[in-house]
Amino acid sequence: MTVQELPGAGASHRPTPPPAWRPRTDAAPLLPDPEPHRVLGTPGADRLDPALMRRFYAELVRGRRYNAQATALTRQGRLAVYPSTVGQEACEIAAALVLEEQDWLFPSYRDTLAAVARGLDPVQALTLLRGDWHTGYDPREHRIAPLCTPLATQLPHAVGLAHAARLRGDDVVALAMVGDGGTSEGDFHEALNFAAVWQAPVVFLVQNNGFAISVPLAKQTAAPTLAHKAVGYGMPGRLVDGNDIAAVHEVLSEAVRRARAGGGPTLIEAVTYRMEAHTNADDATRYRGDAEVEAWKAHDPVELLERELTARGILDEAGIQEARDAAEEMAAALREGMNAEPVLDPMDLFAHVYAEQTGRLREQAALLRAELEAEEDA
Amino acid sequence: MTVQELPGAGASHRPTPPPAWRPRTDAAPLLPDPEPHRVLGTPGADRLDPALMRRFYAELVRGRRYNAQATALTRQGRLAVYPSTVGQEACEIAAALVLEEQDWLFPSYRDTLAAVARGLDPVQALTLLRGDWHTGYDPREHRIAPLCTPLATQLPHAVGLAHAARLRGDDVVALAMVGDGGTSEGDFHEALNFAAVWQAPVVFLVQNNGFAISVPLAKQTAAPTLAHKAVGYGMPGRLVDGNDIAAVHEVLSEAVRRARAGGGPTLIEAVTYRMEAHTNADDATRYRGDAEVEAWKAHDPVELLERELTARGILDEAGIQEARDAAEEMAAALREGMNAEPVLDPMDLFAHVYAEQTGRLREQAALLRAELEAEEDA
Amino acid sequence: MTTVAAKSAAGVKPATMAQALTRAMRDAMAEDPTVHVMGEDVGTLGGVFRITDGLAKEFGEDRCTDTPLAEAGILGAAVGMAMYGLRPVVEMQFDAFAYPAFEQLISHVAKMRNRTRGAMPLPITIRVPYGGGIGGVEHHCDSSEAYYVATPGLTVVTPATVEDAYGLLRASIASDDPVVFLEPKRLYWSKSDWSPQAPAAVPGIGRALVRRAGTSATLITYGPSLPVCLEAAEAAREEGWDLEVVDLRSLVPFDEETVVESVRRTGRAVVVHEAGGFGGPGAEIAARVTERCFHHLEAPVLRVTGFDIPYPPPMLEKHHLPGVDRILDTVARLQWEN
Amino acid sequence: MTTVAAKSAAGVKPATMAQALTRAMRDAMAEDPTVHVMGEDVGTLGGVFRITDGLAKEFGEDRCTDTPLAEAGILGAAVGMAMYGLRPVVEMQFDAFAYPAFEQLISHVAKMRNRTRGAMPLPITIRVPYGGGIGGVEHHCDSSEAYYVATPGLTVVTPATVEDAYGLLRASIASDDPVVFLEPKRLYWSKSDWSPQAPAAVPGIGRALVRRAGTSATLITYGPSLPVCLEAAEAAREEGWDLEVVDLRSLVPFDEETVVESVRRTGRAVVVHEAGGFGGPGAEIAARVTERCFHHLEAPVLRVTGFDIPYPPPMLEKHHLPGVDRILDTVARLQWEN
Ligand SMILES: Cc1ncc(C[n+]2csc(CCOP(=O)(O)OP(=O)(O)O)c2C)c(N)n1
Ligand SMILES: Cc1ncc(C[n+]2csc(CCOP(=O)(O)OP(=O)(O)O)c2C)c(N)n1
Ligand SMILES: [Mg+2]
Ligand SMILES: [Mg+2]
Repeated sequence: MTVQELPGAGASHRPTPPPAWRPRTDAAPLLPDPEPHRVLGTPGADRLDPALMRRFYAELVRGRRYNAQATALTRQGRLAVYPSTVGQEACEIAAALVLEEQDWLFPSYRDTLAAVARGLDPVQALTLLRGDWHTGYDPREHRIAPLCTPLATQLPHAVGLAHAARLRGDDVVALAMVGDGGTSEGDFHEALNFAAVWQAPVVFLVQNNGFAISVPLAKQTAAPTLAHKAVGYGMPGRLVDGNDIAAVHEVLSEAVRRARAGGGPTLIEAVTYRMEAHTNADDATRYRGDAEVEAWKAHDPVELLERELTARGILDEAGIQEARDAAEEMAAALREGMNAEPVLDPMDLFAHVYAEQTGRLREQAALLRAELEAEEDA
Repeated sequence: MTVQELPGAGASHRPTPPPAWRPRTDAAPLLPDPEPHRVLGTPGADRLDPALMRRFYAELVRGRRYNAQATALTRQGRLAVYPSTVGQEACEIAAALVLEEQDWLFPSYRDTLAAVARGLDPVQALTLLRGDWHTGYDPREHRIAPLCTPLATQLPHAVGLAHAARLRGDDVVALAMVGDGGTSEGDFHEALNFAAVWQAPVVFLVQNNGFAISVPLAKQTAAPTLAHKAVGYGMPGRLVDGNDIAAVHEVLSEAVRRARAGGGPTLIEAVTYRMEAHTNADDATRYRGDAEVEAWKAHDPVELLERELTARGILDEAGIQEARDAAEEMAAALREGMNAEPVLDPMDLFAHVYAEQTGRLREQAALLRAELEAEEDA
Repeated sequence: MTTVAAKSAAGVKPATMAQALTRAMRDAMAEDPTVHVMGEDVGTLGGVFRITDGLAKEFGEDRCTDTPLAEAGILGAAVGMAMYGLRPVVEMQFDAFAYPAFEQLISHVAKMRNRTRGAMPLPITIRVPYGGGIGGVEHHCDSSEAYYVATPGLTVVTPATVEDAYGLLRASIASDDPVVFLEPKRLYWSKSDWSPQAPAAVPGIGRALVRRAGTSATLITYGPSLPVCLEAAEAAREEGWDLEVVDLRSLVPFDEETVVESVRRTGRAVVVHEAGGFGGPGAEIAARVTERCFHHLEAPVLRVTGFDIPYPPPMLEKHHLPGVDRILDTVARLQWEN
Repeated sequence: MTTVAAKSAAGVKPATMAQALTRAMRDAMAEDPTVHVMGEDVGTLGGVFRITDGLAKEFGEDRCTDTPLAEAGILGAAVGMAMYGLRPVVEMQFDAFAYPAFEQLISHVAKMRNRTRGAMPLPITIRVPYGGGIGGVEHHCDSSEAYYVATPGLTVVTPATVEDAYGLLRASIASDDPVVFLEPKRLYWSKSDWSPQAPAAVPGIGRALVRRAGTSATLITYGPSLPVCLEAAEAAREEGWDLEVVDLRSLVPFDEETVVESVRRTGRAVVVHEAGGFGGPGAEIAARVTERCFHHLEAPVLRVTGFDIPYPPPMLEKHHLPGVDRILDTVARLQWEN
């Protein structure tokens, strides 16, 4: 075609752009307020529900105690490894408590506390880390996916499950937890994209605790905040003070409500801090100074709530003591549970690889059985 | 610690948040203008450089002819498969021409035209698609990475190469091309994140041509635009009319300049349209209607420029004819090159697997050689 | 064998493997509302090989879904769907494009049942068009079965006939375990007399079949190499060899009994597959068969496989693929004189 | 053997495999400015196993870089760096965390040289701590060598001694081809008298070594199973067997000649590795050795391997790992009476 054949030329020739051009959604409402949402210590705290707050407090104290007990168990050789959530209890507990019975929790390897706060027996929650089996509970019974070690790989699972529930017309929301480091993985990206395209009822909770083992956030991302990633998927991003349990719970509640109502997924970044080393096997002094840790101590999630509640007269000495007693009880039960030798059957190694054992596995099972019998005889 | 031990309680107790809280960058400058950048048909066209525009025009005409010729070759069985860039020539050519000699181009499987526009012999560019070898040229000689078929996997390569060049103090920018579908892959995410964290001199050009084979953009993402993904990595995102070569070139130039100056990566979404089927083997009528294609015909990249330039007197009949003649010459050379039987040595199969052949490969090579000799004897 | 004409009254007419696969999914979806098909281009387009043709139309886009372009995401989402009780059937567009999903496959799909002591099986079928011989360019012709075979928890199935395409895919979708279902793409258009109305029952997963009885030596093969082996067996008659041909049909579980029985009888064996030889499935077969047939063997078990190279470009692939001559040359090396 | 005391004057003192690996990278980085170490936590922390300890400090963060947490991104970026002429040494934090990088590994790292007719080799070393025996939980103990071995274009190396840790890692970094360098993590703290000042020259990649000469049968092994085999060989003396132990050192290229020579001499062989047996590297070794030693063999080549199951939890791993007794029981099955 030559220019002569064309109708009109010059500045006025431009046709209206084809439809694919238009941005489909307005980005503005998806962008996080760069100031993290807070409730405790702000006028918003006036609206706190005293009963819920007392519950939060009791769970925080219990969570803190659980962390201490689990770490003690590693020192006693009763637990192979423990990634502590000291400092992150507000996120763990809000995540557990925001869900309805029928909802699903997708914890990362660090989030045993969330599972415990959801009602899972602590010994079962720690089975993986004790080393007797890979998962200590029936995920379907508790609607808690197995603690997930390969980072971010649980996120597409949460999306798929939420999507499946929605296809079946069930009222189910999935809450998936991941760390700041985990956001760098391809699976994070793919999961969020699927969730948004499918408008799946799923909430992504990123606990930005400042570190991926030794790697600080600044080496992990150059984004303004992790919550800003949301807009790239077309879902809202929210930033919250992860040590303020009331704030985390509010933001999560809103996201869960949206998801439940068919409004699609939300990405939430909870800014918090890993107060202890990556795990008991890690030496945090190799990569961070005390000053930073000290600064965060003044922003402790348990204390933040305790101060608010006592100042408001919602919590008194007796209430505090009650929470501590309950926590001690849990700790004692946990100690007892973990001190009991787990009953292990080596033949389990072959029992669940397939629905039906292959011939090769039968043969290998027979070999091991013979060895074990010979050992017993000897 | 009890509340009594704490200094102060109530609304005024809140310590200033620890440093990790602050967003590091302001998101606003990273967000794309949701109106794609345009030059042709706008007052901005006044600033066009006539010589550069004539060059663009010649390349567009050549590019269009190249596409037609390549598709014709598939019908003649001279090319196994060809993914056409008809409608996308402005992106292909701007990408090639924006780079300096020492810069690197990372094309996707579709971007043979960009490689050709960069100066690669068309027969070499089509080697992969003809089927005589996987890559038809020495990437280092041309600073064109091999055409990349596994989607988005070339993006981290571009980042690594750009980063390496910067570490060595070399003035090299990498330009990586990917499709709208490719943005869904984990490698896209990981590459952009690495690029931003490393502030690597790399430019990502997403050609949003509306489809990933049969899948329209709406099933690929819910994002306002693909350029909005940039903010999640902390790099600027830009949206451009991908059929307006002057606009694409401007946006690319700016990004290349930034990268070269140490300003880090940019994500550019060029909105364009795949006018033909995915490849010659595809049947686009199964998933899209003619109306959409027709709408885009009115926005053809070659015509857009032709109209502008003729209206402005930058291009005349003679100039158009000259461009066409040059294109015909290229097409004739391409036909001739592709009609020549490629010289193939089956023993090449074993020549480049390792620097030094393993014993097993020597044995297999000997087997094939014996077979070939036996065939020849027969 | 009855003729096509004679059979057509009963709905039996030539059908391609592609059609049988489509039908298998269709029938599974019709019978079981928890079966969901998903992948790149599987919906509106019906897949680049048209294997899911018509499913989105018949069952809706929620049952046959065009996903975003991200294989780990596809398989990961399928894991979540299966956790909720669905039976996802995932299409990987080509062999090499399944690699991005390997972490999901190895670390989750293969391990979830075991991880949860059986509480959470994952009935996922992963369809992977594999192998060469179709003139495909790089990344479109890999025979990646070695990776799957070496991953405990996966069932690995590959049909070589139209009947098996239907029967094994139905069995795979019905399986409570994850199945990697390898579709020999160069057999997609192979034909057989076959009735979608009353598809012949075929032995299920884990059973090999003797496709041709013979006495001189056993060719052990599967998928795309079965027709080549049958052709070789025909050609071998001229050389005076009566070759038995065993079609494995499933690589995991591996039907040792059928193979061992055959090799003990013939005393000689050659494993044939397109995948590279080094560390390929043929290594396991040869090693195991030798272990169990040692004193019956007149010669070592040999292998005819793809070379240990990246898959060749289209113009050279004919040199790479195991062909009749290479198989016969190898049979000739089975120490007939001793 | 000289004593530690006697040697220490010459700088020879007990060193761990971990130290030798660190030293290998250090020396390579000092000699060649194009060597760059990268991975998760390799910089400031020195890696979770401390194998990169001190490198960031000595060479700066640009030479030893803490990357974002994304294995495909790490390996993909390394490909680009190698395209530009650097020699990246990539650390995958644990075996199972290399899986996200498999597409980059299989489709690019392994194929780039071949794809470009040799124009663009990729001298990348991928260090993967592998195997069990350290009480690690799920995903931290995989023996994934079967995947690497079945991928043409990759060199696959695994040291079993302190000397080899240094020598083979230096050779891997110096190689113009991509090397998957498998580090047996339970040998990280194994010790040997060794001088970082004058490390003994060891045979390079592609050479197996007879670690113990013997006459009754050959144990073929590598990496974490070498010490177990040596112990088994000692114990076997009581049973009257004099076992030869071959350490493969590199799985690709596989030093057939050394192995074949040994097996032809002893007439019996057992392959020992931690990886699962089905489709594992031992299958290739057994198949190939049988092919080349058939008439020298008194019994089929047997395998002692990990079971064909997902790696067990810490409390059960002892049942899974090939141990001395299981090796001896298997040697006993080598048909000594016939
Ligand atoms: C795919 C993958 N790569 C590497 C690891 C090893 N690893 C375990 S935890 C961890 C850091 C995780 O950081 P983050 O996501 O921030 O979570 P956090 O530990 O802070 O809770 C790493 C690298 C892993 N588990 N999975
Ligand atoms: C990892 C991977 N998955 C699947 C494919 C198969 N495939 C080839 S092109 C294509 C669509 C690509 O769409 P897009 O990224 O938009 O690029 P376009 O074809 O439009 O240029 C697909 C799915 C592939 N090449 N690589
Ligand atoms: Mg973290
Ligand atoms: Mg596209």
